[in-house]
Amino acid sequence: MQPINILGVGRTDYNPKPDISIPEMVHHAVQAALADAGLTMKDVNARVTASADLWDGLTASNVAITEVVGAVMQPEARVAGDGLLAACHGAMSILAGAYNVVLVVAHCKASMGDPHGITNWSYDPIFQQPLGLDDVATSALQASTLSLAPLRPCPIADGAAAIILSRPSSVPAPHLIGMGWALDEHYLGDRDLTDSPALREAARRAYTLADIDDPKRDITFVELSDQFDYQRKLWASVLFGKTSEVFETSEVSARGVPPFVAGLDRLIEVVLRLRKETGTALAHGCWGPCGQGQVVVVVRR
Amino acid sequence: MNNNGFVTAGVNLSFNYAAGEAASRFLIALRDEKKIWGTRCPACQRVLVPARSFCPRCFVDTGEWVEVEPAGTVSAFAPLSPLLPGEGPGVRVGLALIHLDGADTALAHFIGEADAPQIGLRVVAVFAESRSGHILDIAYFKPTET
Amino acid sequence: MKRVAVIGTGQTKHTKARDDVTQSELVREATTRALADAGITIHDVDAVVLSNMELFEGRALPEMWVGEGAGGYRKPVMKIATGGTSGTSACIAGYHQCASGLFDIVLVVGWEKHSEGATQTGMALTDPLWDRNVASGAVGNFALSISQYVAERGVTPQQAAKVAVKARRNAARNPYAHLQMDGITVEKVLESRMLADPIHLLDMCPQSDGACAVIYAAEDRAPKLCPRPAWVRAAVTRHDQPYIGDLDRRLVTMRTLRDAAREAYQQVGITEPLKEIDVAEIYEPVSYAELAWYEALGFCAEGEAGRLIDDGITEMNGELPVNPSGGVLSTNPVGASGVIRVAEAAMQVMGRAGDHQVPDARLALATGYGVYAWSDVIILSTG
Amino acid sequence: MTELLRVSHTMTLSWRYGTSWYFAEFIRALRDERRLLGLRCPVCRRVYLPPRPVCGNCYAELREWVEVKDSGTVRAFTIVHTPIIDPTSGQLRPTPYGMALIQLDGSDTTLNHYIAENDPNKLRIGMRARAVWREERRGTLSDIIHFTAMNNEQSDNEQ
Repeated sequence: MQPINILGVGRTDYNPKPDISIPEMVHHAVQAALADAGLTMKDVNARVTASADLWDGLTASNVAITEVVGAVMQPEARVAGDGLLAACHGAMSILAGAYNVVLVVAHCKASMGDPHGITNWSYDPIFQQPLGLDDVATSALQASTLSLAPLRPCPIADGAAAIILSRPSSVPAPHLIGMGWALDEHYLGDRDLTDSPALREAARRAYTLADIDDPKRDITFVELSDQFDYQRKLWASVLFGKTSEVFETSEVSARGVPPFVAGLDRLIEVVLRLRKETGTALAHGCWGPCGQGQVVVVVRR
Repeated sequence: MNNNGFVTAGVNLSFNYAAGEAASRFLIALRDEKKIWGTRCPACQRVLVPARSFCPRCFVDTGEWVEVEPAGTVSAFAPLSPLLPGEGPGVRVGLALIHLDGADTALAHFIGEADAPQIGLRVVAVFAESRSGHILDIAYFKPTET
Repeated sequence: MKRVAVIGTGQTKHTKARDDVTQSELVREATTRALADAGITIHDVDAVVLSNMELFEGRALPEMWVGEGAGGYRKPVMKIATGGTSGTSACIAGYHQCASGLFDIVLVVGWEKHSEGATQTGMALTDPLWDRNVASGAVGNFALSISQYVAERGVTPQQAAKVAVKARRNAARNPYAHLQMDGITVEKVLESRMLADPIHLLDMCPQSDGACAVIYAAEDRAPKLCPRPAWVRAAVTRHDQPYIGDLDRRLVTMRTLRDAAREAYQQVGITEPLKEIDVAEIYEPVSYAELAWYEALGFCAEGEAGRLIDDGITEMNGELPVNPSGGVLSTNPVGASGVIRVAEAAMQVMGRAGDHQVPDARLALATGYGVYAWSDVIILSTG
Repeated sequence: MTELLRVSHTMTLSWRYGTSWYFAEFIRALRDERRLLGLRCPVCRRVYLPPRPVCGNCYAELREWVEVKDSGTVRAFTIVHTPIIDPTSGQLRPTPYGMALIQLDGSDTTLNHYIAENDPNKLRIGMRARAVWREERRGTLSDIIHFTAMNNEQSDNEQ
């Protein structure tokens, strides 16, 4: 694929913000990204937002942020899933020739409601939801198959993240050069929870686009998403085999990054580091039960 | 409205999900016969439990209905902390994935009447006294007598 | 940057309640039909885009469960959700994904099972600080905007009823449509129960269970797979401010649809839409909206929409047939409704619309409508 | 034909919606002073009700508070006859009832609220209406019970 420029990044902190509205929170992240890119909203042709209605307690949850993302009388697509997926979609809409500059924004205020109870509604309603499954219970199931314990969930976090993508150019910004995403099966009992074929597939697609033959050799560093601390070890082993300590990752689970923002936050982390050093880096996002959805982006500078 | 900088609002809504023909037949067998059925994928030959109308991997209609054993092996286990509403203490102790004998996939369900369940434990289904055509017509799985 | 065409479509029979299938199985039914129509298998599909109004069924991340029904196993699956425009937005997203060169074949599926939710569940979670204080609902909100449109344009209840009659008569020739009312008349519409002045029951769309799928192929594959593919010529989105009270006489101005259509026409080189467009599938949740959309889409001058329906211009045998499928007024599984518009427009261009085919349709328009005034416009053609 | 089953679930969830400075101030003025506050856009000068951080038309930040009157002009109306769930109670609201989009004096947006009139022939676009308040206010739009026609079309200043 043609490389896509990452012109600017911005994010809020991820502390719980009980008194801050979603529009105001998103506004701060968008303003930060525009300032970082040295652009104004007039320069943006389209936006791709990422949010989840049940976490926001709002039907069509991007309605609340229409004005602060500059979408009035403008194009916007909204991905219901991880923000890194929204970045992939933004890059594709540029590759399609539809837009030159795309703003990608993800938000979630996990402190608003019951972020674990909500996840019960993501299991099929016939066979799994009646068991009261939630992300804590199913992650414990997954950890048991890996002989990993104890389980530490990501602290409750609120925040927004934004990036600005543009057409390929000679600007010496970090470039998005590969991306891939995939879903695993839904029924937990259909899956091999000690593995993540969806992550394998997402990475394979990203590597193919980025012309990476040997990820252990070609990738300088990675930033992984994990909603529970055991997950980082699993994702790292799926991506690079058991001995993956050469890859540094900053712990999302320890710090707390909201769901749906985490993947985009990982991409921002990658971009910030690639502004200081050259290399090829991988940003990872996941969403759904035991990481049923997986997304990988490769960035180079 | 309060002075904490936020407004609390909630919902209390009911949803009624169609089980469809395949899952209905599976649930009716639990209710009327205390039997557990799977369906075999004609492409990959796996027996899927609970029964499905199509194989998610091969995207083909499943054909043959296959009765599987009510007994199987625990392949994942997590202790339950907050029990389901109405559940008496000490009966259901955890959630598990259970590979029933004759099935190629595992069933997610409860483990009960067990002290310290571990992966590899052999368990058997305990059916609820009163059954309504629901996955909880199996009350839980308990360790088999050795 | 590749050209992209629709090479296959598939939909379920839309109806009040599909108890015989789960949401996942419903989606699989539409997917399987679209694959057959395109003459491909699920293994040929490179990526999947889904559309659904998840809170109507109370779901979180419904693609987790339902993605399997779209053959999403270990494939790139993305769910797009923008309210009522979800279906057309997903079609535009799928088009962009295919045009990007990353995927040769992209499947878009939209679905809704209103029968699984309580009435108005999706409307329960509006802005708690504002909209949630009043019981207006979609019907009440439309009625308010219609009062402005009627006052300024002078359209009559009879003219609106004619739109409702046209939709249901067209639907009677579409085997997948939900409402089949061959014997409907203007009188029956006007005698039907008043929901909110001036909207009668038969002026309004139903709530349906249903799914619809569209399959795109990129330029190197489409001509080999389909003798007469429906090429995407334009795909434009416009969103608007979040509250109904922000919008200046929304049905009268409908600035999003007006501007999206203007840009789409410019991209395709359309200067006289009524003459040049052969068929339109537009998202009209209520009869009066179709009249307002005629003006916003430039089918007629402002104030002329009533004449358009009176003169039969938009009937099946008119100059520009609008909603040969019966439209949203006959079939409304919301997450699928926008996909149905694109599928039906594509079917017309592909010559596969069966009993509701417009003869030799070559240039087709599809629109999406959502939230208070969000619009999508998509144009398809034979070349 | 197989007997077809359904599986029921009840969703009982609640959320804490952050008000931020702008809705907090709107709520305070509404509850404590029975005043309605809007925000004026520094670019297009439109006064927005409800308040918000950004004018979407201009992409400009809003900071200037403007008091909006509790009386205004009806810009749209309907009589609702079909039962609609009242989101404040979760119950169906008894029908029929009037609704209107009312442009409050001093505001450039309209407010979607109830109007105490069930006969459409007695409503018209352009008529004047004023708010009828509850005795005890909680700081929500429901502190206004409904709007009522101002038959004598008195001045904007009438309280």
